[in-house]
Amino acid sequence: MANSKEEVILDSSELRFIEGHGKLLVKASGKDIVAEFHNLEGPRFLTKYLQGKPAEMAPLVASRICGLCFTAHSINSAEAIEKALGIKVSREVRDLRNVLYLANNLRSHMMHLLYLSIPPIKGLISVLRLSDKDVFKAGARLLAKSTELIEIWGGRSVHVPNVVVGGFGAPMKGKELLNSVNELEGLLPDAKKFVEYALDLELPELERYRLLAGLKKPGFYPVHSEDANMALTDGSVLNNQSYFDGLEEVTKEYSTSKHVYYRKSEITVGALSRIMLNRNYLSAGARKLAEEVEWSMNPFLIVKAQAVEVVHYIEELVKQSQELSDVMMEAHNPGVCSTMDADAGMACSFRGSKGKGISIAEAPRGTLCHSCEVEDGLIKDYKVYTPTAVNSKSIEADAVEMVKRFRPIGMEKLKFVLEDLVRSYDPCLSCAVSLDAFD
Amino acid sequence: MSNELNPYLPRPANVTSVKNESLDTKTLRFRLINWTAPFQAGQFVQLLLPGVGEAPFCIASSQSDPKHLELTIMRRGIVTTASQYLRPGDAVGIRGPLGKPFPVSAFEGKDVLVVATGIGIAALKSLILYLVENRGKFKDVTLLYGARFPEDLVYRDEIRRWSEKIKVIITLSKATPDWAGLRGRVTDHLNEVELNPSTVAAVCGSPAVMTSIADELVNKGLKKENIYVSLERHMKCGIGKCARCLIMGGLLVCKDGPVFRASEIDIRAIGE
Amino acid sequence: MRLAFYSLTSCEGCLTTLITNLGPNLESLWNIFDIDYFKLVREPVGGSKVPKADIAFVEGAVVTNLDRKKLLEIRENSSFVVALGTCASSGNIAFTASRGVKLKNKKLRDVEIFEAEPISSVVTVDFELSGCPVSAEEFTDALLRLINNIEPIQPDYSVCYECRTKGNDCLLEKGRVCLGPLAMGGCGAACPSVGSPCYSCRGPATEADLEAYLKTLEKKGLDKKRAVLMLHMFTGKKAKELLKNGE
Amino acid sequence: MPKLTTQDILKLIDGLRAEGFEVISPLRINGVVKLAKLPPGEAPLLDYIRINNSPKDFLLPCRESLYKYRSTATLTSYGLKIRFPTAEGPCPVTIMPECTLPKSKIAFFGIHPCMVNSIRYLDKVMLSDPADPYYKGRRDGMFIAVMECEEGDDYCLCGMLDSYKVPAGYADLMMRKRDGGFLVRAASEGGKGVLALINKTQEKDGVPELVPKMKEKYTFDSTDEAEIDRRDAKEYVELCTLCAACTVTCPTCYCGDIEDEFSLMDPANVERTRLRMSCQRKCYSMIAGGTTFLKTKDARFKWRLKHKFPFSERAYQLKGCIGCGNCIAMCPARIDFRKFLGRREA
Ligand SMILES: Cc1cc2nc3c(=O)[nH]c(=O)nc-3n(C[C@H](O)[C@H](O)[C@H](O)COP(=O)(O)OP(=O)(O)OC[C@H]3O[C@@H](n4cnc5c(N)ncnc54)[C@H](O)[C@@H]3O)c2cc1C
Ligand code: SF4
Ligand code: SF4
Ligand code: SF4
Repeated sequence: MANSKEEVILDSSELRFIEGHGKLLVKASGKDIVAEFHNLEGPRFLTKYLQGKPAEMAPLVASRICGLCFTAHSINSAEAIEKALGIKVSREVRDLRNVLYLANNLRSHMMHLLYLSIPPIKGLISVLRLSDKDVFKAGARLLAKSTELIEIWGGRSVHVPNVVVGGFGAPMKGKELLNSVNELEGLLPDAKKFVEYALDLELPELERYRLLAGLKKPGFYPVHSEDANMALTDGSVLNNQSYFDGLEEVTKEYSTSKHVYYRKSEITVGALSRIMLNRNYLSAGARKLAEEVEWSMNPFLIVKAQAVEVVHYIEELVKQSQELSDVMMEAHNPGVCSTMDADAGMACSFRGSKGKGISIAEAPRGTLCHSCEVEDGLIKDYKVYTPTAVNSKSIEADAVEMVKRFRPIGMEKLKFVLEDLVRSYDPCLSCAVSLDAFD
Repeated sequence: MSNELNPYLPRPANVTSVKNESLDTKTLRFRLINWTAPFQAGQFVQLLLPGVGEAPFCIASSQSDPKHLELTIMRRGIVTTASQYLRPGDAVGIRGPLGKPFPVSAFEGKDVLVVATGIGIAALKSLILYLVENRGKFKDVTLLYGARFPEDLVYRDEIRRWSEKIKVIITLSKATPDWAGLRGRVTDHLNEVELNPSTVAAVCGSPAVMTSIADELVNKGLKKENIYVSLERHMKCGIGKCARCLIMGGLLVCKDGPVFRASEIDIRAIGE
Repeated sequence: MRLAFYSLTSCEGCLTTLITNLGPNLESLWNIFDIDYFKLVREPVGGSKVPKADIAFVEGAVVTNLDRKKLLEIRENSSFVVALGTCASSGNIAFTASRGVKLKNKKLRDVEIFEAEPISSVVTVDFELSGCPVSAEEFTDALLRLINNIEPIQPDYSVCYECRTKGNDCLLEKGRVCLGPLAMGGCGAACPSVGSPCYSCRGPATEADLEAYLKTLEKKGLDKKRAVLMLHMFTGKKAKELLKNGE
Repeated sequence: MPKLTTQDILKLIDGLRAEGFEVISPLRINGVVKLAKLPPGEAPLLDYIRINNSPKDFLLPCRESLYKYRSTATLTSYGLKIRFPTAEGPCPVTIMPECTLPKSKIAFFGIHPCMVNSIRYLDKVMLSDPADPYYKGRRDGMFIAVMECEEGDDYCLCGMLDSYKVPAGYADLMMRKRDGGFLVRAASEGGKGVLALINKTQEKDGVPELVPKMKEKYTFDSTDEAEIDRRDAKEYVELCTLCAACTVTCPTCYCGDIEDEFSLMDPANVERTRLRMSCQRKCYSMIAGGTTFLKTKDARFKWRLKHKFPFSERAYQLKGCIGCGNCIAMCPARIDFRKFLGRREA
């Protein structure tokens, strides 16, 4: 609570280049330094809205949580509902969803790196001022391509209607999609150019120990896969359910999002955690790039981790699409893509079913959990744990550490570095808003 | 690509002069660049303003000069608003002449009554000019022109000149106190015109008004086939391919009109 | 010509749509206009976060006290305000969802929340571009018309019109409730084209006839309650008006 | 009549392709039967009743560019401005439209007689003086292989409009079902030439006319304008939501709109585009100032019928309705104009 001795030493005012509205406040009270990561974005009552609504509405509503990684939210939500209702989707659907997830993460990373994180690190007010025009063009091409993939697949470039409970609404446009993926392969040189630019960035040093967490599955670099476990950097591996049960939310009176702790302590999720945990399973090109970087628990490195992942996602997309080309081309057989009988009213087929479902996947910003409870085809409870909420605690702790170490360079300068720090986490404040913060 | 082969293509023209007629109405004069538009009274053109769009307008100049066209345009929508800003020298595109004219030879040797309300007079101007220029061919010629406010009256100078050759009656429905002339609607003043069963009438105005004028004329003993109306509809292609200007009876305003005999169409249909 | 792009409470999907779908055109947007602020793309230097603009595009619904304050400031500094997307034009899901929510606390330290409103409930809006998300094409078209003093046009057709133009099979025939006949077109029937029913994310069509639509559902033996539920989802305030007139 | 195997059909199609035709035929795409460009190697769907679109989609596309021209739009320091108001002095540019007319050779393979009649109707409209050059460019040199129809569905009404008869000069090949296969005969010189490719010669037997069975029979009393006006349509259109599916899917609805389209990349280049229009839409009959001539649902419903029957008969001596029943089958409310115009027979 407000202490008379507390003194605000840094107020970022509205954070720039960030999805949503927020600010960072650093206070000194005596010798202690406290940081507050404010989420100022308003709630949109989405999870509340879902209560009492037919189960198949969930992916549609969940999609609106975020305008950057909407595909992740739709897929997670569809999967949570399917689990709650005991619907088994075909292997093909799962594989295809995994590929779509890759495209989503690729797009989100490109958007974040290109428009949000790199320009301010370079001290620019917009990516359009980037002196190296080729880098911008390369990045823009990649972003456009990944958007195109999502559009062909999802039926629209933002808020994809094709991801539905039970699979996909309409069969894939296989040929179009494969052509597009092949063109993506042609963009690898562009990607390398862009990624190298990102890997060359000079970043501050700020190592601080904390637990990193992410999905882990031997032999894979998991993104979206139902049977992957959660792993922590202390070596523990747990199944999804116990990770989920270990999550706990804390309300802060300054933020519209809650802070999420794992077993009462701080963990960090996101690209850096994934790299730290699964580096060996990166695709060949990405692994090579990853070797050039000295990885440590420095949050600024998240930007580079994302850059490495960009190459990984492209290579994986190409590889997995080729493996799945038979499935994709089978456009005439809707059964492959959906376990639902599209012709029967879906709401009716869920009548009487009840259950709980959890879906955990590696969204661009880190591990994303959707959980739901369904009764009689209607949603009883819906919860979303976003990576940003999980990372909030780390952001604050890092900010404190930063101020402690670098205070001598002056708060005016530090302000920009601190903003970069927050942005490294690629926080999405719109996603993180939780209505429960008000309860 | 020549326009003979592709009737959708506009041909170039320049604005040569602009005349303010009233607050929201201007008469624009165009010079056709390397082409002519031999037209007859009552026909219209499609005017293309580059980057804005196309709209149909009746030619409001004398058919004796096919190298120049005049259009009187009232500000109403996109094209008409943009046209208010045209200045001499500006380039536009014109397609036309389009539509069927007034069959003026059938008017010869008869009394002719021209009834116009509001901007409708623009559609009748070429006819009036023809009547004035060939005054000897017709018996009594009367122009009955109604508007709302004194400011709305257009063609003031011309009307003064015409009135030397034909009878002109002007009436205002919302006249200001200082207005010395007639008041009321055109239908109130039809009595002032001597009508006989062979009188030919040409009418243009807003849809509802045209219906009541035509009705009134029929009541006064005019033959339906001697009453001509000039209609307005949403029009896009101007050559009968888009069916936007289809009216009752399956006629197209662009091809079968804009001039119709009241006997060809249902009078009530004019306003519907 | 100065443009500005703002975001209130939203998912920022509309601005993202513009950014990604305009692609290389985004750069030409920059060459043609003075853009002092574009959330996610260009941050203002120093001074006000709400620079003077000729046309301001505002995404998002008004939920918090901060939104309200910002919006008033935007109105004050912009000659023409365009609501960008369904959040801004009808309040989106939040409009319905925020009504009837009981919270112990509606005020945090800096943030106070209210029932969600479209921006037109707070300030005068000059034009609305609907859609969740907006269509980049419609945005471009509207922008080009606006700067030429031509009033942009809202589609006067329904989603069915586009759905049928694409030659799709009708979902109503398959026993699924689809709001196509009521919904304003312009999205290219994105949802029905992939077999998902239309939820009318662009608001009601100009001549939406709710009564006839509900009777059609009845004739087909489809669930009317569900249609009303779906209608409430995106269309927020506009659905409320439509239903009021319909009853 | 020679019988066709699937192999023969593929050969015929290859023959057409070799002559430069773009083959369009019914196909099942994602469970929907519609006319589409036939991919090489694939066989057309010949056993079907209803297609979701019609030949007009290929002859009179939903969106087509008529011509391009440079507008007076300029980039100024103040931003982009199309030069109204012309603050910078008179505009020096002359309008020079550039256009390329389409030139294509289309072969419709396996369309039903009703659809053939729709092409005849569009021909009447679009080729009457002055001919529409865009339509003409697509239509000229067309090849039509007709699949005769044995039985309609609940909504078909070609039986009562005689539109199952293929008009003279509108078929190159005639095909009909027989014993699980297809019989074929040439109906034109072009057709004979293609048939020769598969070495099947024409036998000279008389072919009996095939009259499709109608599931529902109606008689129309009169389709006069006065009669349509006299009748009360309110009860029929009560359920109409003005979604315009009836006109969109009607093979003979040709109403259009023309608009200027700009692009942000190059605003000085304007494209004049032709788009589809529908009499069920508000702006169809709206004139400047907002006056709308067709205000109500029943006025628009009647208008559609008047355009199909009396108006078309008057202008082109041809019914505008070819009896495909699409407007009934595709209407969400199943508004059935047959009931309005006529009586159902037992
Ligand atoms: C044969 C003929 C002769 C004419 N002669 C004259 C004349 O001599 N002088 C004169 O002043 N006028 C004349 N007119 C009327 C003139 O053509 C109209 O005023 C003009 O077309 C208006 O064009 P606009 O672009 O200004 O209006 P628009 O902006 O096109 O407005 C037309 C109406 O249609 C609506 N509209 C337009 N496009 C769309 C769309 N895409 N979607 C939805 N709604 C739309 C608008 O809301 C408006 O109500 C004549 C009309 C005809 C048919
Ligand atoms: S309208 Fe939809 S896409 Fe746009 S900001 Fe709102 S939720 Fe996002
Ligand atoms: S699926 Fe929906 S949008 Fe498409 S025609 Fe049917 S009701 Fe209309
Ligand atoms: S009016 Fe109906 S039945 Fe007649 S041709 Fe058109 S869609 Fe077919």
